[in-house]
Amino acid sequence: MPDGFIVTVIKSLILANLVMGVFAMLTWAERRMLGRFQVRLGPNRVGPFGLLQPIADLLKLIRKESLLPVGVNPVLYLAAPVVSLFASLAVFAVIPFGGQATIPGTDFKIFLWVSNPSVALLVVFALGSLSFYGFLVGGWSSSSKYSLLGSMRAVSQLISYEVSLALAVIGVVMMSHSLSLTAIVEAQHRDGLPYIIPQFLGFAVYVVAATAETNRIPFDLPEAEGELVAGYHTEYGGMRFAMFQNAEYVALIAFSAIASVLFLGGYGWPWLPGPIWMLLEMAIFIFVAMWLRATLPRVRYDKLMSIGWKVLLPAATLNLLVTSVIVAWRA
Amino acid sequence: MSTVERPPAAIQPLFTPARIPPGAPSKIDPPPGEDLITVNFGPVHPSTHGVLRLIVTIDGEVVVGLDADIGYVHTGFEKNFEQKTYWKGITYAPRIDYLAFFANELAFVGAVEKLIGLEVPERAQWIRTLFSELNRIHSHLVYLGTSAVEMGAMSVFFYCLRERDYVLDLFEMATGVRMHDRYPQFGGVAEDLPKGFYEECRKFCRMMPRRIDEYLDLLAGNPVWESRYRGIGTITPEAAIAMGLSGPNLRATGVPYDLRRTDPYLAYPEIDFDVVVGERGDAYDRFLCRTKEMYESVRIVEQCLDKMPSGPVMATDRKYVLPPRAELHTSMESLIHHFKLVTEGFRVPPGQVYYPVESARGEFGCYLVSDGGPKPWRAHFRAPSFVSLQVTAMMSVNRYVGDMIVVVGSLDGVMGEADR
Amino acid sequence: MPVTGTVKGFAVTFRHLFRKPVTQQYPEYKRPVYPRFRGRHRLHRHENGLEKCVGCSLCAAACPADCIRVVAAENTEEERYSAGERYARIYEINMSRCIFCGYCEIACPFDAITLGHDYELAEMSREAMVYDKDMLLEPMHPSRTTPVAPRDPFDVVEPAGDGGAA
Amino acid sequence: MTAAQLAAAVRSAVPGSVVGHEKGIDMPTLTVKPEKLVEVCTHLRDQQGKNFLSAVSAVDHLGYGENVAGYYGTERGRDLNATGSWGSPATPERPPKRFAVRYHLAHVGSGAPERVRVQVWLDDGQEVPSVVGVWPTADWHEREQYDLMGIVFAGHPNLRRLIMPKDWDGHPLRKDYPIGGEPVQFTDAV
Amino acid sequence: MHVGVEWFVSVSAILFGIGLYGVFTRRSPLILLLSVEIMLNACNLALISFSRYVGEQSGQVFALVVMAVAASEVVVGLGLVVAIARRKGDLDVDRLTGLRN
Amino acid sequence: MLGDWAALLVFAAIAFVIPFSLLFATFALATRTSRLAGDKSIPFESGVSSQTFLAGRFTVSYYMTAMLFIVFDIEIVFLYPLALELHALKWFGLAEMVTFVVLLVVAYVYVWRRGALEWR
Amino acid sequence: MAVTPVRIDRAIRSEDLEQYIMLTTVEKAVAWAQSNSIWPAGFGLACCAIEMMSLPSPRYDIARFGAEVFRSSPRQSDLMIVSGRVSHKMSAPLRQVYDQMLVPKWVMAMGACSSSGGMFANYAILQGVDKIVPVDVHVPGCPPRPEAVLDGFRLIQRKIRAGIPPAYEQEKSKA
Amino acid sequence: MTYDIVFVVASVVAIVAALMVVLSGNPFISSLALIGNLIALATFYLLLQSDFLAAAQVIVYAGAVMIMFLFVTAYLGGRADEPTRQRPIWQTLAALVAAAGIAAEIVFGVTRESFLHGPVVSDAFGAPQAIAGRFLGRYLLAFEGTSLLLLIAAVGGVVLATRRPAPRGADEPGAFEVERPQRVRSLQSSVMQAETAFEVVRTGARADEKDEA
Ligand code: SF4
Ligand code: SF4
Ligand code: SF4
Repeated sequence: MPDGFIVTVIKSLILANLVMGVFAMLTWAERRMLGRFQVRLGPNRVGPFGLLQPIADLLKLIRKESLLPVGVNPVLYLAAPVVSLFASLAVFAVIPFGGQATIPGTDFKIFLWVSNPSVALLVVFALGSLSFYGFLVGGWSSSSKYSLLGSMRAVSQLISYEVSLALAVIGVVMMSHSLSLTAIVEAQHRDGLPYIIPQFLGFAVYVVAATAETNRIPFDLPEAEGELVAGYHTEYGGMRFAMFQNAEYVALIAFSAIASVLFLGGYGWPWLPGPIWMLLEMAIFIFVAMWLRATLPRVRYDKLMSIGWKVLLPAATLNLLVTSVIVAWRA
Repeated sequence: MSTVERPPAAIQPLFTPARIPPGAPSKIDPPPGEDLITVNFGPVHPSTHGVLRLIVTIDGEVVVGLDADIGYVHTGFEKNFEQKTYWKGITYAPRIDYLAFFANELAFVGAVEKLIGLEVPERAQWIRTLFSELNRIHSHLVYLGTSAVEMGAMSVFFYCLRERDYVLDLFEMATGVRMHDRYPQFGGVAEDLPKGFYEECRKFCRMMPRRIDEYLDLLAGNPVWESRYRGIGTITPEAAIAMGLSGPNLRATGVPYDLRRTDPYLAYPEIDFDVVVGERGDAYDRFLCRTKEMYESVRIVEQCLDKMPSGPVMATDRKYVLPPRAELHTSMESLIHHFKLVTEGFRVPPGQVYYPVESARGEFGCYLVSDGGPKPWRAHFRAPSFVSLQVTAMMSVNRYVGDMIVVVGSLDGVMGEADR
Repeated sequence: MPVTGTVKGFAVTFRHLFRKPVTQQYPEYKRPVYPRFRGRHRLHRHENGLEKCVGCSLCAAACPADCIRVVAAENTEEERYSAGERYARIYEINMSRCIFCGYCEIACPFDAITLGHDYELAEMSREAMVYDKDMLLEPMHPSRTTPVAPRDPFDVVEPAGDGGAA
Repeated sequence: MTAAQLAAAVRSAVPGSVVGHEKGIDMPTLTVKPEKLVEVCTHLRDQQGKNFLSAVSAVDHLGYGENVAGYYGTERGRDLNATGSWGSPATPERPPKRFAVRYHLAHVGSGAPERVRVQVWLDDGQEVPSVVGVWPTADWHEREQYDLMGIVFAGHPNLRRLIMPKDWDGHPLRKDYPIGGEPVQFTDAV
Repeated sequence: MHVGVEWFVSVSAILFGIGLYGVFTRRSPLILLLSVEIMLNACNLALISFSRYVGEQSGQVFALVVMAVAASEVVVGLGLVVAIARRKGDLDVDRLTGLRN
Repeated sequence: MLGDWAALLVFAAIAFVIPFSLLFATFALATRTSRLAGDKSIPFESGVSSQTFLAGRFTVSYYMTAMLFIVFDIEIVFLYPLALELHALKWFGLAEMVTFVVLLVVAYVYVWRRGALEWR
Repeated sequence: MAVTPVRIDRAIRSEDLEQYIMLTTVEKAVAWAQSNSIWPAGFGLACCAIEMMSLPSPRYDIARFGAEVFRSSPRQSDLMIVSGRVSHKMSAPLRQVYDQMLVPKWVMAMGACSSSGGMFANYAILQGVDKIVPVDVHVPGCPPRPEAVLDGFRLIQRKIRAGIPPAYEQEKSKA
Repeated sequence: MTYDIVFVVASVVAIVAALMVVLSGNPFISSLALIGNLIALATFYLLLQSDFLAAAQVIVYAGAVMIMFLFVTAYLGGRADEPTRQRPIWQTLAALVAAAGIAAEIVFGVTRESFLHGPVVSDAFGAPQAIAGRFLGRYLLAFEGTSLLLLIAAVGGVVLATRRPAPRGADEPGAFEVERPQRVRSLQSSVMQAETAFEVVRTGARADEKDEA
């Protein structure tokens, strides 16, 4: 533990709760933003500017009845939301929000990340793999047709885009010679340019795949309301349903953070503190996600799959080959 | 498995009358002997446009069998019409197809007027024309909004509803309510247009085309939208006619059949407008037809404003028309007339009549039988959505579940009208 | 061109980001209804305080929803309610059935009943929506009245060049 | 084409089919024998260009023109069809040829619709051949009339209730079917 | 640090035994495959333990290859299961004799 | 010994505790109702569900997707080390990588041609 | 069904609701949250459904009250807006969907038809949805204009804040 | 200390999960249990300082292989469950004895000799770079073989899963392919094109033909 046990625990607690707080704010922000996109106001009554809306939602959701529909497997049914939220939340352990920082007023130095394993990028993907089970198990154990269809759809979609996602970032790995996220940030500043420029193809693939991975429009097929009512979480109500939503939003934050780290140079820019840079960069991605949601219709399922397999995968492979030639040539 | 993309784009079984499969076209059974999943879409489902129930057999993501069940908002209109006097019947009519409410009233009022041979003053005709076009815009806006939100394009929904409110403002201004207005009365319209209506309506006409441009920018140019709609639910002109489609659903196949043109009523003969037709008869053409029809409707509204003649808005035949309010206090005769018309209603000569109008969804016909009494003996409505929803099965089977949603949406069925 | 098409769509939503929301803050700001709007019914009195209604039941006969009930009684010298011979001893409207068509208003030859402009009629029980004569003679509770004004339907001024603001 | 011309044309094509014709307020009306209905319709579709079936309307003429209490007429006589009545006090004798089924046809194409009405008269319980084979759109039209009026369309491929629930009793649009509902609620029972 | 490599190997052996038991007793081809997976994983664990013991990465490389092999085996095995299911509908390994045709 | 992994473990523990406590809250704080009225616990199916639904059969496309995913996932796992060392291995590494990718492309093209990428 | 004579209980008309607040602090907080986060399940049936659709529309924007989340699964929604005429055929699905909602839940009968059958006193229409589900708020109108529905919505909010239990509780205690 | 605790927890999880795999009758549960086992194994790999392998383990097994298992279980539906007919008891017993024997022997073997722990290794021990070095050095053949193997697996999987079922008798249960008419795009499109490319409807008689009728 680079910072010692106590500091790590404190850092983890702060980070985890911060993420949950940001999630809450994000639901509010998204509702407000969508409102503005749609020439209306959005939540503005609960607290100043409607800021307390997430709290009201939370309180209400917790007070909802807890029900096990008949025919469900209770353990699996209850475990599913926990697993999805866990998997998306745990990713934040490896995301660096800054380098080493000194706590103001003291000369106590801490790292602005919880953990920095050498295979951090793989950890991200490994945790991503775990999140599949939340959806799959949730839909499976609900004993409802919509849920089951929704969960099969969700997982197929996720695994299809996971491939492209992982291939898209290989270019970054090649250029930075590292799987550690801090090392990648440093490599970008060592090379003097964010990898969005040399890796624009990879970046494009990443953005599309990440949109699909977070189940956002235009790829929100698993819960396509028009078709499957609410998809894999049709049978979940109250807080359990909210945990799925929560997982999705947290994944959105996580994917934005990773995109900032991999392609925009993360925290390493001058003038502002690292975390601020990270937040700014993440905000761009989140805004784009909202903008997409406000504009695009959803694609059809087979189109979704063929975009994943027939467009993104070749594109990512192309990116991989080109980058490898460049890297080998420059070396 | 062959490499033909399945279901291929722009391919649909060709249903000419001869080629429509024997048996009931509205129900397609799944292949026998298969252990397939049957899922109910509806009646409580976000995208079955109300309470259509589709009993769908799916094989993976593909619909292999479909049976539609309607009647979940069956309201007994036709029985109620038989029970109420003609005058009260006007208030029932708009509730049949609640999006094209004005067209329904027109059909009923027109049928009764035809039965009794009542002449409608010119100005009333123009006012009716004006409102039936505003109503068409309203209906198409709701269609566009709902079908967009089904596809996840939320903003369009909100923009459409914003404009819909402007249309309904005009309705409220002139008729007193936003939706079910009972504005056309036998012999004319209930009241003359209010002061300030022209300006508001002109403002609306100036604004609306730009807004339609925006919808088209958002949807028509969007490749995702196009891929969802192109080639889905294709139907040939022959099949469309054989299946009784009308309105934009039929026009999207290229048949320029529009009662406003072919069988003109109201002031349409004197109005210059284009009948929008599609080419391929798929969902995309239906969408485009409706959207572009809104441009035409705005044109018609403008012409109505320009050419609106002056004069009375109500016929003067005291046998059928309530006397003017002012007369009630002065003329005893009028008061007695009033009394009689309100309590008993007027008697309509025996006979039968079928009176179609072009509602936003197609040929909306009112068939009335009178036995000479003050109440219709039988009222029957030809509801375009009722007819067009029959093709859901033909259009959806062998396609993806997502396409089925598109098909249902693009047929623009209004369940109130289908079930009556 | 698919790309320009998509970009156009994004531009439209982006543009709307800077338009003023058309939302009306309902409970605080009630959008005035048009003068012709048909809302809650009112029974009227003459200036001298007598009820205009004479209990002729024309309104009940005209009502498509059959939601008016009038039971008439003779006015006596001691108890005079209306100007005419008879008055409505019971006059009730079941608001939960009413469709606000205004036929009663048309039917009434004495202008005794009109449809006002108040629409905030929600109640927690069905029984509470049966309005008796006293309630109909009273105006709406002040917290639930509605402003009326002949005014512009376009509350939001269209941005210049958008064609709306002429 | 006037009603007479049309009737003549149909007569010559399908002998013994047309039993009457009239000009009608709105469109020519041909009265046809039920047995010949499909032939007449096929002829009208193929030779007369009536390719479009607008509507199939069945009418119950029980008590038509008799001023029978309960069917129409005085305000006091409406036992059966008064709101809230679920019972049937008395029904008039069932007349012969009680039902009429009317088909509204049109030509859809370039010009005017040139509508035609074809009607058949039916006894209670008599079947009428289905025209689904002529115009597939008749599918739901006929199912609806079967459901609400109880007319049996012989040869219909899928004649089930369409609108009312599957286990519903009776055919609501018949004249001897009560209107139902319940009286409007006021402060006391009416 | 008290846990030596032998502990890892012991756990690996136990897992291998459990997998073996599954292979012997279960009749559902899916669970059969799962048991095989357990055994392969047990081998992997042993490989990696020894690799750590020796301090040389060859064992890890082997384990990686084993993983790929296992995955391929699953692909083909499950492909077989699907194919059988499509043809015969009977999924009982004891009665899977008709695969020769 | 475990270094960063221990920190990860700590965070993971917290990341687990949060959803778990939320789940617990759904039991502890939920509104209780005494009756399980009518169809309450039947899964939702547009208002006309009659019984629970046991997992039925699904299309083989899902299997195909998963299969392809395995193949490509392993490819990725093999490619990552290679990608890391590419700058050191230079042309040899490149050649290896290209061979590896090309073999997969062959598989990919085959699969595409077989129609396994078509969703049905 | 004959209507039994009822003494109309007008004790709680909506304008004097505010005097009924009877909650502890915790309950107040929960009531505050519940009233500010009502996710409606649109039960759109007929004309009224179209006006219900304009609740989230830009002009009326029910989102301001935190209620724009129209969830289509009954498990996730708190308020069922029965908007339109309920036929007998529809009443079974209606009840089932109501049952499937998780408590606390509220029902709004929007429009004349769902409140009482409206103008359709006939064989097909259920004469008031309160015959099969306990209704919290009736909104008259045909269709009620969106402001009127918002008024009904605010009535539900005020009802929650006043501590009046949802209608199904009252029904239970009556029985 | 932490190390030991983690080890004990992981081994308990691994063994219990493995037992659940072989003892549960429901393949879905078995698969999920195996995931638990795999994650425990990944923890072992971490303890053995093989970081890369731990991550690869989760990605490949938990992420891909088990998903495939679950999908096939879903695909098979109810038929995936264990057949009810049991094997003879002696078979079970024999399996138990054999399995326990092998396990015991190894455990006995390895614990008798004291292996202790290996040499102290640097952090780079389990790093992917090292593995890449090995792979492209000594084990190049294995590397190439793996890619070939993947190719074969992909091909084989597709072949197996898409092979058309043998024609079946009418009473034979459980075929999957639904025969649907395959249409050729070009022909249909051209027919469509021809049928829709006109102004007015040609169905029925034209005005001029009607007079002859
Ligand atoms: S407005 Fe219409 S429905 Fe209402 S009471 Fe008057 S007449 Fe009856
Ligand atoms: S309100 Fe008018 S119509 Fe009605 S009873 Fe009174 S006077 Fe007669
Ligand atoms: S109350 Fe009126 S608007 Fe609402 S559903 Fe009934 S008839 Fe339609």
